[in-house]
Amino acid sequence: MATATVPSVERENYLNKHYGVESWLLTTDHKRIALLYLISITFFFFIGGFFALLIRLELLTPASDLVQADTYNKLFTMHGQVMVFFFLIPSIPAVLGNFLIPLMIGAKDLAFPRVNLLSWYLYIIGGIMMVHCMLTGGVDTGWTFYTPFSTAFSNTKVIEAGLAIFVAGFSSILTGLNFVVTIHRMRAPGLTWSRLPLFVWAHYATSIIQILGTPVVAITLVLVVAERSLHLGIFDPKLGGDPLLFQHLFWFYSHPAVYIMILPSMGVVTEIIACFSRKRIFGYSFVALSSIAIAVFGFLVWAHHMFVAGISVYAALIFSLLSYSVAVPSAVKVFNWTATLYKGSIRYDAPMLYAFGFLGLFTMGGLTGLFLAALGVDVHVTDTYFVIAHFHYIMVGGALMGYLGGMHFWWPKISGKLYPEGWARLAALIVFIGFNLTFFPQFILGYLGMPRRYADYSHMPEFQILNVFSTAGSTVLGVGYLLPMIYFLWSMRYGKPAPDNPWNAAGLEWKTPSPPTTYNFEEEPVVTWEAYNYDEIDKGHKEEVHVVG
Amino acid sequence: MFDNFPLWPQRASSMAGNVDALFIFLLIVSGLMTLLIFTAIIYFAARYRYRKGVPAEQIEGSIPLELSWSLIPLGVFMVIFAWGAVVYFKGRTPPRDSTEVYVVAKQWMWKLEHAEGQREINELHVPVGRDVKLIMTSQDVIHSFFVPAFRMKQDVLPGRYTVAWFHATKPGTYHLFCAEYCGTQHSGMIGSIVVMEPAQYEAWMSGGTGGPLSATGEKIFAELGCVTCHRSDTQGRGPNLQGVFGKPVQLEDGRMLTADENYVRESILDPGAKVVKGFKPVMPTFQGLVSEEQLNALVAYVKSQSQPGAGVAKANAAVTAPEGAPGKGNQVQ
Amino acid sequence: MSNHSKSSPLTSYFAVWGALLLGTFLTYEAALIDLGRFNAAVALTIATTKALLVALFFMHLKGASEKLLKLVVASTIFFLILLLALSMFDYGTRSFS
Amino acid sequence: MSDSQAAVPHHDGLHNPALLHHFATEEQQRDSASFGMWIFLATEVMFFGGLFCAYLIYRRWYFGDFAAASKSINAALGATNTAVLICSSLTVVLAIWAAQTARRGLMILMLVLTMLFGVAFLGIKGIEYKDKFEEHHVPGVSFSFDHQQIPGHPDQYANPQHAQIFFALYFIMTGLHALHMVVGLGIFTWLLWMAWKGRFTPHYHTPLEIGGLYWHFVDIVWIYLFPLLYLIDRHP
Repeated sequence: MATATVPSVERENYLNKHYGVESWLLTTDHKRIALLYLISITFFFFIGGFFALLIRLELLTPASDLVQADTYNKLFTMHGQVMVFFFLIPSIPAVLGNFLIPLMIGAKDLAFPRVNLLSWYLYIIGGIMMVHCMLTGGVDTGWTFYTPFSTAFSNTKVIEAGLAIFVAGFSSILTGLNFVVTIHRMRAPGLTWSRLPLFVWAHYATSIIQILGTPVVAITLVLVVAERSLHLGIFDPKLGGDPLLFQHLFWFYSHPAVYIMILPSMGVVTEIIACFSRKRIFGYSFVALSSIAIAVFGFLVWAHHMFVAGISVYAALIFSLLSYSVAVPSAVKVFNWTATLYKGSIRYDAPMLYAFGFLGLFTMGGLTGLFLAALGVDVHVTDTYFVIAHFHYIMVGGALMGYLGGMHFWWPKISGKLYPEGWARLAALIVFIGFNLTFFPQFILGYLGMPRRYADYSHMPEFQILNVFSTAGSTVLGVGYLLPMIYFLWSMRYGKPAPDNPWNAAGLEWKTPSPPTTYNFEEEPVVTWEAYNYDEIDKGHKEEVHVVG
Repeated sequence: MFDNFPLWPQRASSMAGNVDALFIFLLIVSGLMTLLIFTAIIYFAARYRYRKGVPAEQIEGSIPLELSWSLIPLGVFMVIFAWGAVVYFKGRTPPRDSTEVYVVAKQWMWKLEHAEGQREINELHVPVGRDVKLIMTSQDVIHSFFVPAFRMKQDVLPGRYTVAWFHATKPGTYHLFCAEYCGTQHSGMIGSIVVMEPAQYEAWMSGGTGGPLSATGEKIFAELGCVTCHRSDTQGRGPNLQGVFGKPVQLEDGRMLTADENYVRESILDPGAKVVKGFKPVMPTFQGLVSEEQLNALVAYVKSQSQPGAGVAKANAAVTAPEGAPGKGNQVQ
Repeated sequence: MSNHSKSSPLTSYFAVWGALLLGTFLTYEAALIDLGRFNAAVALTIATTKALLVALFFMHLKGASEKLLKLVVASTIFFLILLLALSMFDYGTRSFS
Repeated sequence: MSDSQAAVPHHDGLHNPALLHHFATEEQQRDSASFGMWIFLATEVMFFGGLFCAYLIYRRWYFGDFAAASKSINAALGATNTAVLICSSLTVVLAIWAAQTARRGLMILMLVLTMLFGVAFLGIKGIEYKDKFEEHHVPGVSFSFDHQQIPGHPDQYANPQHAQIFFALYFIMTGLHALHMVVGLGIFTWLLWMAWKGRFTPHYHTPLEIGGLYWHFVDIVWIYLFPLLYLIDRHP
């Protein structure tokens, strides 16, 4: 770490400027709102993780002996809903994006600070509804709400869960809206599009999906609620409706939603790789444009979730073909990250370990996506554990690794404290091992034919050994996720004060104090350099050292 | 230990080889890509680790490289796509002279009925080496008919028919799963496919009771009074159903469509939706009056009316000489 | 987006208003004539013209000093058409094997 | 794409109390606000888009039933409502023009007129809903649509179930639209209050502009809803 001087007297910053509950709950400071989000999504992450552990424990033995089938169904439903809508989608955008985008573009705040606060409140209202729903019985439809089961057969709290997600959806829309306007309108002088950090590009692409995709799932949930309460027939074949219409509308959002989770993570990893290999990102403009390409192409592929659902074979053909259009920009990113390492000066600090983990897991997740996009193979592996493994490699291996990497990378900036590096490296290693142990066996299980959402597999004892591996892995993974939680909290009190730029990183956010002041910059910065100008930074730094020496 | 620790599913249908071949190809391709990327990452990470006094060398990027690593993967992807599409089309197109089995799914059981009249629950007996076509519908929610050993899966929807087919190649008993989450006892909606040698199968078949499904259908057809309008001459108020199935039909609004299982089904439940040219929409709906099983029997009956020399006698004959026997199966699709 | 031009925009406002009322009248009348399958096409064409008039003149999209807003509108329409077209494609080609 | 690198230092003396601290200039603030509203409208387009998608699919499937159901709605009321909304859009642009040209009285008058048109629209909508309610055309247990002929097929009756899907979409789409009108009336009440207080000047009237954008958008949605819902196969 760099040898910047740390002031002995605590400076005024966004954390200590005001005290009291009100100063937090009514704040319009994007950094404080980011922290509000951080606390709330951490809460939901541990709820979702608890459900996941129960699911894995139940599957340790073939019979449904730990929990009954209906409880199990509620567990995986609420695990999915909590993790997708209340953790992964807000995770990086609402915490790191909220905190960093104004800092990275040299702005005092997001364009609409009050809207930003509103979106946190919407999230909280949705979250409270979700928690209430879970405490009073829960839902058992699967996070996908497939009709007509959800509208006419399930006797659980579908309406409340649907409305909770509806409300939380508007939080996501408003976050995306705020980002797009901010990125367009609030950049510091000299900060052209080609100088933007790729983190910002990734969030811009994410916002497009949030703005254009989320309303579709919102209206779909309205239709589900209306159908369920009034039996209109829109999704009910008994009344002339088509259940596949629901699937079309649902996946129109929910496939791109995966990119809401993974694109910001890609942005985080890009920043980390550049910093820890001291290099400008290889093929900057290709990495930037591939984010946009993923967001746009992501809207073309939704029906690949429906290859065996009864859609027309021609539609299946088109959607399979289009699915590969997303694979290309994803591959381009991986190759560019790899090429960035070439002739770098690479350090293995904890954020970089997470970035390496991301690269490995995302590559595997992405490549198994090819299997699912291939029509012939998809027929066999869809709705099996193969799919579960695939999307966990993307959404947990990818998105969550990026999130944790980003949390470590920017923790000194956010909290003003250094986290314990040794523990952090250990945690990264544990997460990586635990993750693979949990989810790799599920690929094999899937190809063997174990269907997803099975509470009981006592007629198929041959599946047990792989399930035991998976459950064992999940406990390791659980430890891996608890550790950062513990040492981050520890560091807030006992951690060493962080210098302004502990990693000697490029980017405007590091030119502010750690933690930043309320309005981020004393004077509006003027950008005269390209993104990732690590050569200049390192040269300057060396000279500095030279002078000192 | 390995008895209970399989790493590859059983392979028991003609499709299984096709799917496995593509799967193995994908394993090789993605294995190579993983190897390439991981080797590069690990090598770079080790070779270019931080050393004092050795600065990073800045490289801007390279358009030829970018193009090659977008276009080469794209080419590989297109191969995968085309191969996958070929396999898929094969799996979606039942051969013309398949033996037919009607499947009715409900929470949480599979009801199966052979065209010959045998009924089964959660168990399907089929002969080895014959094409079997499944005509499936659901009474309630969406289910999915999944036989891993056959590499076959198709969602079963309420309100319409979906079709799947397989050609079993190896005698044995194989898992049948419901693969689409369908409610509390979803994981209990399992069964087995028993693939038998033809001789054994004939023996099993002859043990059954009841006439062929089309005969049941004919009885229902008479009971519901369908015969009064759908007469076997041109004088009826409804179309003569002989030879209709599988043929193109011109509708009253000028559209053309093929009279398939779903069309017959819709015409029974929602007769006004697609009226045949030259007829009045006078038929009442039978929605709610016939069960899924009765509907299947009616469909089977209408179908039997389009087999060569259609009639009850022939349909009865099917019991002793099952379809698929040489010279029998020229049913038009 | 304020209109800085000196000439009063009132003429164009009233002209657009008149055109919109005329369009409404035309839609209504056209629906009463049997045009076969073109009824829907005519109705949608008129509706789109009216929507464009509102967007361009009342919402000042035409005078917008930058292309950005037009890009937003164009891409929104693109994604909407994507949703409609790709899902309709499934329904249009769905048939029994 | 054109960017606003708007970061010109404050012009002293021109400082507007409405300029929020995090914006450098009023221009930046105004551009951000209107751009934000446009993006919000993009969201709204997709929100209605899901409904249009459902509508198009079922209309294609059940064209005759949809036509019969559509014919049972009062198209004259729908056409009147279209005209009412178009007039309200005119009064909105006139209000903005009045603000630009410092005609406070005219601005207030136009805002009041806009709101009156909005209320009239909702009133007419209410009459329509009342009719539908009395005819038992509201989906649900009391729904009934028996013996309604399909236009162009005098011997054929519409399938009530399919007609019910039409009415479900009709009520959801027009209901959602009406909800937007109510929200719009709320926004305009606030704008009227601001106008009354004299907050809008030729120099600063951003809220009026973005409120207007919203109002026009709601108008555009109706422009599509009217032919799609009221005018399916209406010819004799």
